[in-house]
Amino acid sequence: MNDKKFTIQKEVMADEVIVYLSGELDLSAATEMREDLEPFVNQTNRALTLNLKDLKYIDSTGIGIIVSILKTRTAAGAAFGVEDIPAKIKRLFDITGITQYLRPSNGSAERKEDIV
Amino acid sequence: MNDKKFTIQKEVMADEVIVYLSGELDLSAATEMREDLEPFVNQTNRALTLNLKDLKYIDSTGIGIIVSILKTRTAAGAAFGVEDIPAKIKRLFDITGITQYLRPSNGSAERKEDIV
Amino acid sequence: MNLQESQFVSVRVPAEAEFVDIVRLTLYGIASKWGFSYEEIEDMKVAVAEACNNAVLHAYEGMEKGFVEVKFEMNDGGIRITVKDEGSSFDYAHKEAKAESLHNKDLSEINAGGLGIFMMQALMDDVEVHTNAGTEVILTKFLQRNEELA
Amino acid sequence: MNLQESQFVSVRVPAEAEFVDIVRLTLYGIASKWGFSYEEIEDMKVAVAEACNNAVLHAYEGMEKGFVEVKFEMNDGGIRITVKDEGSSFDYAHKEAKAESLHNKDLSEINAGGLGIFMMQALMDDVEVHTNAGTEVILTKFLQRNEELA
Ligand SMILES: Nc1ncnc2c1ncn2[C@@H]1O[C@H](COP(=O)(O)OP(=O)(O)O)[C@@H](O)[C@H]1O
Ligand SMILES: Nc1ncnc2c1ncn2[C@@H]1O[C@H](COP(=O)(O)OP(=O)(O)O)[C@@H](O)[C@H]1O
Repeated sequence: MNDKKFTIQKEVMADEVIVYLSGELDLSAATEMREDLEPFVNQTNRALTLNLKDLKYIDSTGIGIIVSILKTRTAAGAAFGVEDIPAKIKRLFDITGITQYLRPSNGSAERKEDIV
Repeated sequence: MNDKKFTIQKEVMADEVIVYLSGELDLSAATEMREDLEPFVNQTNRALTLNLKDLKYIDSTGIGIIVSILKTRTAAGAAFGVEDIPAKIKRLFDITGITQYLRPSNGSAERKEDIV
Repeated sequence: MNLQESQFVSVRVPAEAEFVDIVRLTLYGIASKWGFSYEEIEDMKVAVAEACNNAVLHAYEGMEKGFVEVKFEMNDGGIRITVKDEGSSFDYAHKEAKAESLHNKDLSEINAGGLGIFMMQALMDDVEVHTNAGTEVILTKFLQRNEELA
Repeated sequence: MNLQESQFVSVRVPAEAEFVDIVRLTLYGIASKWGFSYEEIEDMKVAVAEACNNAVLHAYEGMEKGFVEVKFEMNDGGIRITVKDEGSSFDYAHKEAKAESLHNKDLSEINAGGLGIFMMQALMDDVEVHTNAGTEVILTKFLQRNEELA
């Protein structure tokens, strides 16, 4: 099976990891994403940020993964945020009600201040 | 049925008509193309040029239409040419053997000299 | 409109995660041909994928993986999409009663699953489920017509 | 490779010109998933469309329009695409003997039709036609593997 329709890129910094998701996050991408992110989800000393700028598709599978990361991070008292959410993905976050729990993480907020 | 997948645009000049085909020229587009071009195919006082720059797909249906235009124009002694043929369309013209009959029309050659 | 009503397109894929995108692609082709907007198509893509995901994940548990068949029918009112598997049945009325969003919930109460049926209902105009032999999910989206055409 | 061999995807559309693009779209999804190159996919698109066009134009002449069903199967060697209609049969051996390109012909000898079977043969690695009940065209394209994978 060729033709990567979903890719994950990571920018690892001293106190933050930014994970760039692009393409289609569907059931066929779920296992890869869970396994790939697990170590970073469990690293509570670094803020974790998901950047969704290039995400083209998500369904309840992907939303479920985000919910589970959110729960793990919250339970561990570790920073977690989601940024650059495209309108069509935001609409699904609103419908499911996950929006209320998502804000850019502290790490990402500082990063932005640094740049501006 | 919405979503135009094939479009025809015409540039009508004193002694030449350039017909720009774009999108997918398949069986579902054949009748429209035949009817739309018929008056120009029959006008022997003007050179007729098909510009294929934006053509994304053709099969034996479209090649058949071009062959039939070619025969009508040749029988009437009227200028006919095909220009800007994308590589993937050219490959099908070569395979079927229609390439040998296709050259930019006189009209189009003069037009190009004018511009350069 | 008799002709239109009897026309349908169907696509059949193995009940495996990597084939669900083929169903989305076919849906895209059909729905744009039939005049749905980009936003409507995106909604339908997710709803149909939720039904396919359920067939992939739940229908053939503990038995040999079968197929998912998706049928697209257009009639005057809209598109009717039937997602069918030949797996084990389940109590839809019970699951539907539990289908809800995460609104008004505390983070500690929510879990990562159980959004599929809710999403189908939120994204389509009508959802019907038959669980006689395997599962048949019937998703309907009405076609919004322009004023001029009405 | 047993699992792979038994896997197939199929799509069924009305035998009408405006549905042939749905078959091309499904082919694109499947063939790119199964590792074919852009050029190979373009060739297959045309070959499959030729078979579908014939079903649309010739199979149901003088009777009620039926369906075209296209089945995609992957095995170790390549992809096997079966295009099937339930229309009237025809003498394939006779038509195949006449299938040829326009090379070495004078313009006055050529006519606008009759290129379909020739194109399928030129664009695929193998073409087989059964005309027992309706027509079944079986198109095969071998998968070119990288050196490293061989
Ligand atoms: N096609 C199906 N075959 C068998 N069981 C199903 C099917 N679709 C749904 N179900 C059952 O309904 C439950 C709820 O489905 P859903 O709301 O999509 O959430 P989730 O799939 O995340 O559990 C599933 O967990 C499963 O038990
Ligand atoms: N599916 C089919 N059902 C019935 N007849 C067919 C079918 N496919 C091909 N034929 C016959 O074979 C002939 C040759 O087909 P082809 O080479 O594709 O050229 P064309 O379609 O332009 O005539 C057709 O004219 C038709 O008589």
